[in-house]
Formats: sequence, structure tokens, C-alpha cells
Amino acid sequence: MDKRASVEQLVETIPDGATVALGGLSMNSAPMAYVREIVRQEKRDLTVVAIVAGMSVDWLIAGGCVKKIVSGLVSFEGLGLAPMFRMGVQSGRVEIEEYSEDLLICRLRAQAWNLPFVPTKAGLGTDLLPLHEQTGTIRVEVDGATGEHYVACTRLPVDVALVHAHSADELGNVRVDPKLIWMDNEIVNAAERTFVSVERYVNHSDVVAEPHRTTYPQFMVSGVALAEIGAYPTSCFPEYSHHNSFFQAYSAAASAPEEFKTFFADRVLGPETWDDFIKSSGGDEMITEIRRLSA
Amino acid sequence: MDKRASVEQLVETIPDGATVALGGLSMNSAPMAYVREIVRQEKRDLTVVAIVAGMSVDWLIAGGCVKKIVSGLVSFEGLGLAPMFRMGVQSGRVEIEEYSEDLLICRLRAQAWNLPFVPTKAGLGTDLLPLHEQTGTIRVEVDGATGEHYVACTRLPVDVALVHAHSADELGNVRVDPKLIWMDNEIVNAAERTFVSVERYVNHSDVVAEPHRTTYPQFMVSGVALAEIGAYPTSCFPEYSHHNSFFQAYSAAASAPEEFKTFFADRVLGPETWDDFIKSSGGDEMITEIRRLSA
Amino acid sequence: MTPEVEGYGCTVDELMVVAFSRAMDNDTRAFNGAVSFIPVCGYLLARRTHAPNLVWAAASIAIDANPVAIPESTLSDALWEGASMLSTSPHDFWSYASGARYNTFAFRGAQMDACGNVNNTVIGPYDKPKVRLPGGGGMADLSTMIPKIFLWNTTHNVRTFVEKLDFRSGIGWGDGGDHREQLGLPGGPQLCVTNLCVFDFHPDSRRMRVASLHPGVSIGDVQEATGFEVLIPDGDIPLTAKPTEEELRILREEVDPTSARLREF
Amino acid sequence: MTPEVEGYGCTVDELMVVAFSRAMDNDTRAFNGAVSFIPVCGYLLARRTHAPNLVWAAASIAIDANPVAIPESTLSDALWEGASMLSTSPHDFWSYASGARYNTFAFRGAQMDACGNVNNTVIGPYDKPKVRLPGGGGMADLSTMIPKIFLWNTTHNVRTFVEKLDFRSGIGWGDGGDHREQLGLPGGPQLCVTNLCVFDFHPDSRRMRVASLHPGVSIGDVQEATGFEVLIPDGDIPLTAKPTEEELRILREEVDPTSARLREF
Repeated sequence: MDKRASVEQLVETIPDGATVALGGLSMNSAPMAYVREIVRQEKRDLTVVAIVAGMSVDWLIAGGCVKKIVSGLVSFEGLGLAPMFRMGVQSGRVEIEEYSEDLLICRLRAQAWNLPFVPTKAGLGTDLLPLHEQTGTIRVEVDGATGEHYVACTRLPVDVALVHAHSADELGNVRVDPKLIWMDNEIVNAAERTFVSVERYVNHSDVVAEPHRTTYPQFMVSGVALAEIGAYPTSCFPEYSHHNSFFQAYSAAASAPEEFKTFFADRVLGPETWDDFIKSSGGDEMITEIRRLSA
Repeated sequence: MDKRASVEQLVETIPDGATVALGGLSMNSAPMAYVREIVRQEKRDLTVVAIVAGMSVDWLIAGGCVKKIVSGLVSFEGLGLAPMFRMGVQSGRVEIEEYSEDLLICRLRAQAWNLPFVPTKAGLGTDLLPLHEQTGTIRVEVDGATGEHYVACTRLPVDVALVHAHSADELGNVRVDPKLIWMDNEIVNAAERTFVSVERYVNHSDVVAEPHRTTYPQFMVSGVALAEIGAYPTSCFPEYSHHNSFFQAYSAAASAPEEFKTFFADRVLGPETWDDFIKSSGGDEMITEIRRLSA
Repeated sequence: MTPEVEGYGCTVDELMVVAFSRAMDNDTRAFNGAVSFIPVCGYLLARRTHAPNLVWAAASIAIDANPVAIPESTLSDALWEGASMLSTSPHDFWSYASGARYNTFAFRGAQMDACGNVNNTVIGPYDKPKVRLPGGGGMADLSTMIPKIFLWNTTHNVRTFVEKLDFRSGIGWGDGGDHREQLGLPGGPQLCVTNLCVFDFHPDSRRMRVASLHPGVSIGDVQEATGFEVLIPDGDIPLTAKPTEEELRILREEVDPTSARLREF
Repeated sequence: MTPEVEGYGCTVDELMVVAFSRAMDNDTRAFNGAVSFIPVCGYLLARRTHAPNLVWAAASIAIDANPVAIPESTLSDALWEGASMLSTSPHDFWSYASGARYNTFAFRGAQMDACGNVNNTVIGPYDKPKVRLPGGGGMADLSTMIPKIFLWNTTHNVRTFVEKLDFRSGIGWGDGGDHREQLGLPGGPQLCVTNLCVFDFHPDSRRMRVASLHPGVSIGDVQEATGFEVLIPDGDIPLTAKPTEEELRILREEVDPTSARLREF
């Protein structure tokens, strides 16, 4: 079955109100081509699951797509706070359901493994636990046999996982090259459907030539779409680095609401296709720069 | 710190009564050089943890080293039952603490993750659960929130993990090539100490050249020892296959106790070094054959 | 050699493979364990005939493998040829298995009971075994996780099909009725393909019921070879469907040219 | 630029790195998170001086990395150069972290309290934040698993060192005393290195106590910059030890030639 489609086609299948999990970590490997298209298609009321995120979540909030963020951390690291995330949460426009990395991973595993909960010692003694006392999504328990405290992390259902990778064949066998660095498999394993954006298509015979390098098997992947430099402005190890100047320009624009509106509409959403967006973000010269930084 | 030593030296550090976990699965990748040396050094009262095993466990029982087997399955697959395991358990000489694969993996994870238990649905409705009712190592629980049944798998402490791999550098960085196929990381993660036998040593610079291919970091490895064709007569994917005729000769000898005694003393334990054992098991001709079978 | 099947132009092993193959559909996502020649042949045959999208992970590892022949072990890496992925992480494997991404598993045992539970652990009392068998391996795991369970047995007799197992290594329909449901387990055994017949399971009691008889086998033969009461459907009991020439050709020439499946007989 | 340290021939950032480095021993097995320039410099300096066997996983991923310089992000893959392993499996990572294979972690936050608990989540009420911060990330995880916790802060003032956190994102000694022990958590915070002083923790109350003062800083300065009562040890309070010329040379020339650590000031 040919799983190839365009980013536009795949995003069209995501309904308003869906729970969407984003791959990548912080400044790295976020599925930005899908994220941009979600904003362009004006999806609404999404619950967005992102273990550790930054620009991806910020764009979705800027686009008004988000009802709730389920996350452990959203920032631009040393480049500052994620401005729309910060303002969205501060204003109460966006709800945040906050966990730590491991608590979120354990909830995703409970979902993937079809278990009522997965235990961890993460979060014990922190304020993350009272935060979820009412919903019970995570709860402190005491083991009957040893008296040890642990945190029971319940299932976290995910409708669609969006991840970026290096290559895929027509059947949807996906390779992260040279190996999976971030925790994308945790969301892929938990999700009903997974869409992958890839830097390039390869032939099925290339996949078969090195089957130990395949990261996701075709039956875990619902659709693949080509998006070159598809994680921009985040990185795609080891091929290209994140793009500092985009982050800086974005953060600078965010200090004035009107300026940001224009920046976001023109610079992020304006270009018709992902290729157009990459061209308008600096094109080959920019690509050369971010490739050099990662070499 | 140079972690290289001989198989003999490393086995000397294993005390009688230790809990020793064996890597590999069934006919594949068992740490046979260590196993043979344990028998030669006449270790006693070992508790042997092996998720799915065959010849490795059978040798240890033949050598009188084993007090208890903790396992999910011991056999020679299509080549029949593991004879010393079968007779040892039938006669009551060897105790068996039996689990399934996932129940055992979950116990190892509880140990590795320092959790009072790890839950799974594995084993529900089977006779494995009443088997452990008294010790409570695994127990059926009902989740308070959902009413779902699950099995709580408690910690399984392991003193020494023994695994076979393709290469290591002097610091003990280990590579399984092209990737880890079996579940050896589950025992490595749970064990106090890990000894690895390798087909070859490589320079540290080779490891650094492709760090994404390292399987175990040096700080998880207590010692490495060279043992060429070190998984014989089991396989070492993709380099060589298991050796059918050894399995057949072994099983044939096992049908008569005296014949087996001789076979085991002469053929298995007789040769002074591992290299001698490989030579006496067919040497280069045998090696050519098992390499060809796996190509 | 296995017996010829009267009038079918094939042997019993071939009939079993074809019966198994026909039970697979295009949404089957299966994997296999040790000594599983009949299911492996069945998956490969189904994929080459009516179920081209069938997913099969050789040895539970090599996804979409396409071996030129079946080797002497169904866990052997010789079976992994042509795979799209070596899926070796238990972490991911149990996710695929628990979420019904893999939806099909087949097992058998030294003993099977009317509800499709299986023993591969001991013959005789657990503490004083008459024969100590290998152990259940992953049976107890996968039988709780995978919704579509298929059983097979190449030696249908009163020692293998028993009223009461000496040990329940893997769960089928458990104690029958809604026992699996009560335990929160998905699906259950669908069919059991033997060298005499094909069983399905009564929808209420979840006990084995004859679905079809192999040519030359009577219902009396089946009952005589079975240690529990065999259920009989209303109406006529059909013959196990005849393999097509194309199925037999593909099985013999492409799937299993060395007849590795006979190792199970 | 950060201030010169009177008579030490170095700046405060350098003194902090050296103080951090000297707290590491040869059994340290550490890793780092985001914006962690002081610890990263400290691990690299310790490894090049008194702790050659120190293990450090750059960005928690690149074990035994040996970068020629420190890039603008301590999670950046530019930091991974020369590593022996890219250890990327969360499955294995949590094993290394839970079993004290990794035994050392350093974190800081927008707010820290007397018991070394840390807030990186919100300033103001959680539901109506004055400033919404990034969130705790892995702090709540690693602070419960790793026995040797080190804290640092480059902006020691009453807004960062507070009596009561607005949110506890990561646990230090918790409510103090034996709180960690009661929760079954290993170890706890060892030291907190700031731009004014080094704190250790009182062995009973587990509250911050001045262990050494940087040259030119008085105990009054520290108390004035701290929102909770600072404990004072019996006897004289030593000066934070003077870096050797060799330490400073290695830090400046080999570990961090581009002074990336100044990004924290």
C-alpha cells in the first residue's frame, strides 16, 4: 500500500479537537512542516502532547489552534522563553496540563502497552502530583509489599503522532539516520495514527538492503510526506542544525503584538508550500549555513 | 581504565551461590565461553537467570553448578529437549522458578528501574501465577481506578550478567553488530556487574568514529574478554550460525549417562582454552561451515 | 511423509497449511515463535495469494521477510531474508503486541484443552514432572495480548487433546464462556487446525467444535482422538476446503520448496 | 563580563566552574540538561585535572564526549563530539539513572529554596501566573533518582533564593530533615555553587549553610541576597578555594575557549 501523500493531504485528515502528539525535543527534530500546515488549515481546539518542545508548540498557539498543552517543558533554551506559549498560558487562553518528561513517557507507555498505569518514582515530592489529584491521571500509591511510594501514570490516548525523520519508502518504512535520538517512538507507540515527514524518499530496495536501520515499520505509519528541511527552524541531527536567526527574529517580533502578527502571517504562514517557506527563510544560503553548523 | 581480562580471570570473580544472568536467546548468542569456564572452575549453587535458553543452561546443569533456574523456556528448539535441564528438573536436583518472557523482563526492569514492581497483563489466567503465590515475586492485582487486572512483577536482583557481543574497546565500550537483536540489555541493566565476551577487540578510536553503534557504555561493563566464536555452538548473528552437529552429538550422547559423562568431560571441558575448544570442535572447517550458513 | 488426502492431490501437511492460510485476511499482522512451520508457511502462502498486505514478522523480528526457503528453525536468521526491518526492541515489540498492531499469533503445545488453552511446561505434576518440557516462553504473554489466536497441532490424539492440562502455559479461552473478557483480555482463539480436522469455538461455551473434517476422517475418528467431548455444529459438517492447484504450487515451489514443514510431523 | 575575583586572578564564572569541578570525584558519572554551562565546564575541567575517569554524557546522550569547544546550547549536538556512545534509548537511560549508574546531576531554577528544591514552572500562582516559565522538564524525574545532586545559580539574589517556591518543579531535600528518605529517594543535594558563595546543607535540617565565601563577599552580603535564613557553620567560614593556574589555563584554553559559560550571566 502506497502511504505517500502531501503534508496538506495528511493534515486534512486531522479533525478539530484531536489530540496531536509532536515529536522532537526542544530545539531538535520537531515536525514543523506538519505544524505549519495545521495552522494554515486553521485547526481548532487541539490537545497538543509534546514531551519537551519549543517552536512547534509556539506556532500552534500563535495560530489559535490549541485548547490544551500536555507537556513537560516548552522553551527556546538559551534563546529565551517561548513567547506565545508564555503569553497564552499567562492570559488563560491556553490550558496547560503539566508533567515531567518521565511522567509523560510513562503515561504514553501505559497507553501503548494497554496497562491501567505504569509506575515510576519520578515526581515524588514535587508539586506536579497535587496538580493532578482531581483528574487522577497520575497518582501517588504505596506498594503493599514494600511500603515504597511510587507514582501511577495512567493512559494518555493520542489520536495522531507527527514526527520528522530522514527517509521513508513508498510503503511507509521509516528510517531515522543514523538512529533515533529523541523519544519519538514513545508517541508513535501510543498513537492511533502516525504521520511522518521525511527529508527524502528512498526505494523499498534500499530499506531491504539494511533492515537493521529501519526505525518504524510500515504498519506503524499511516502516512508519509516529503518535506525537505522539514524540521526547520529546529535541527535534524546529523544533517542540519537549528537556525538561530529565525529564533531570534521570531522572539524579537513577539515583543510587539502587531509586529508579531505581521511576522507570523507573512514569514511563517505566507509561503504557499513548505518549499516556498524554506526559500523565503533563506533558501540555499540558509541551508548551507545550518548544514555547516551541524557538520 | 582498561577493562580487558581473560575469561578465566573474570569467572574467578564470580562467587559460589551468585545469581548469574545469561544473555542470548534459545539457539542464539549465548555467552558460551563464560559458561564453559564456570563449569571448569566448578562454581556451585548458582541461581541462573535466562529468559529463553538452551545449551548454556544445559552445560551449567551438566556441570553441577546450578541450584536454581529462573527462566521462561529451555530447549534446543526443533532439535529436541535440553537433556540435562529435563533430567535435572525431573529428578528434583535442580529447582526451577518459572516465568514467561515478559514476566521475567518485567522483573528485570523493576530491578533496573528501582521500582517495587512493573505491571503487565502477561500471564493472566495462566498457571504461572499460582506458582508464585507464596513468594509473591509476581502477583495479580486489580487497579483501583479501572478495575483492570494486571500482574505486578517484583525486582529480580542479578549479581552478574554474562553476554556475548561482537567487539569492545579497551575501556569496555561494547558493540553488538549491526544492532542488539536479543534482549541482553534487560539483564545488563538489572545486573550489579556485567562481563562481556567479544569476537574481537577494536581501538577506542573505532568506537568514537561511530558512536551511534555502541550498544553498552563502558560504565555498564565491568570486564571484557576475548572469545572468538565465543557463542559456539549457538549463533552470533550475522557472523555465524549455530552448529547443528554439535547439538545433535550432544543430544545423542545424553541418551546414555556414561557416554554423556565422557562426551562432556572430553569434548566440552577437556580443551584447556576456549581456542582449544573451538579447534577441537572442528576448527577452521567448522568455522567456515557456520559462517557460510549465516551468510 | 505425511498421508495423502483422498482426492485432494495433496498431503495432510499441505492441507493444514492451506486451511491455516485461508483463515488469514488482508489485515493480518502476525509474527511467529519457535517450531512454527505450519503458521509460517500459512502466512507466506496467504501473502502470495489472497492477502497481499498481510504483515509477518519472521521470528517476531524480521518484518515483511521474504525468505527463498524455510530453514530448519523458525527462529533462524535464515528466515529473515528480504525483511524491511529487524525490529528487535522488546520495548517496541510489546507496544506493537499490546495495541493490536500485531493482531495475530499462533501457538500449540504438548497438550491442548477444549477451550484452546495450551501446556508446554510439564507432563505430570509440576513438582514431580513425568516429563519436563521446555516451558511456555512467550505463550503466557502473547496469549493475553493478541486478539486473534490460532492453534494448530500435527499430532491429534488423546495425549495432546486432553480434558485437563497438567499446566496452563498459555491461555486460550481460559475457563470458557466470558473468562477472557472478565480478565480484560482481547479476542481469543479463532481456529485450531489439526491433522484430522479444523475446530472453531462455540460462541457461548468457547469450547472446540468441529468446523470441518479433512477428507477420509469421520466425526467418530475425531472424537476418538480427542480427550474431551467434541462439539458438533448444527447441520452438515463440511469437508475442509480443497486447496487449489495454485495454492499447492506456490506452497511447494515458492514458500517451502525444501518441505521444512515436515519437521513438525 | 562577570566581575573579577579579588586576588584570585580570575572572574566569578571561572571561580564557580572551579568550585563545581573540585566537588566532582573520580567516580562521578554525570550528564547534563539544557542551559547548563557551569556544570558542563565543571565536568570537563574535573576530567582534565583530578578526575580522569569521570563519566559525562553530553546532553544526557553523548557519553564521554570531548568537544573542542562548548557551543551556544548544552543540548546541541555540537557538544557530542568525540563521544564513545550516543545513548538515546529512554528505556536504557532511565535504567542508568535509576540504578545510580549515573550518580550525579546538576540543576538550577528561577527560584530555589533553603532545602535545595527548585522552581522552573511559574512565578506567581500556578493558575494565574505572573510569569509562565518553561516547566520542569526532567527535573522532577532526575531529582528523585540521582543520589548526588548539585545546584548552581549565577544570579544570587532574593528573587532567586526564596523562602517559599511558587512551584516545586524538582525536589532537593524536600521539606528538609528525612523527607527524601521517607519518600524512598536516594541521596540529595550536596552543594549549591552561586556567584557569591558555596552552600552545603546542614546534616540534620538539610537547609543551606554557607560552606565558603567568594573573596570580597561577606556573610552579610550573602544573607542580604538570600530570601531565607542562611545557616552559618561553627568556626571560621573559609574562602572558596583559589583556582590553580593550571585549572584556569585548562578552562580558558581547552574546556571553554569561547567563554560559552558567560551565557549564564
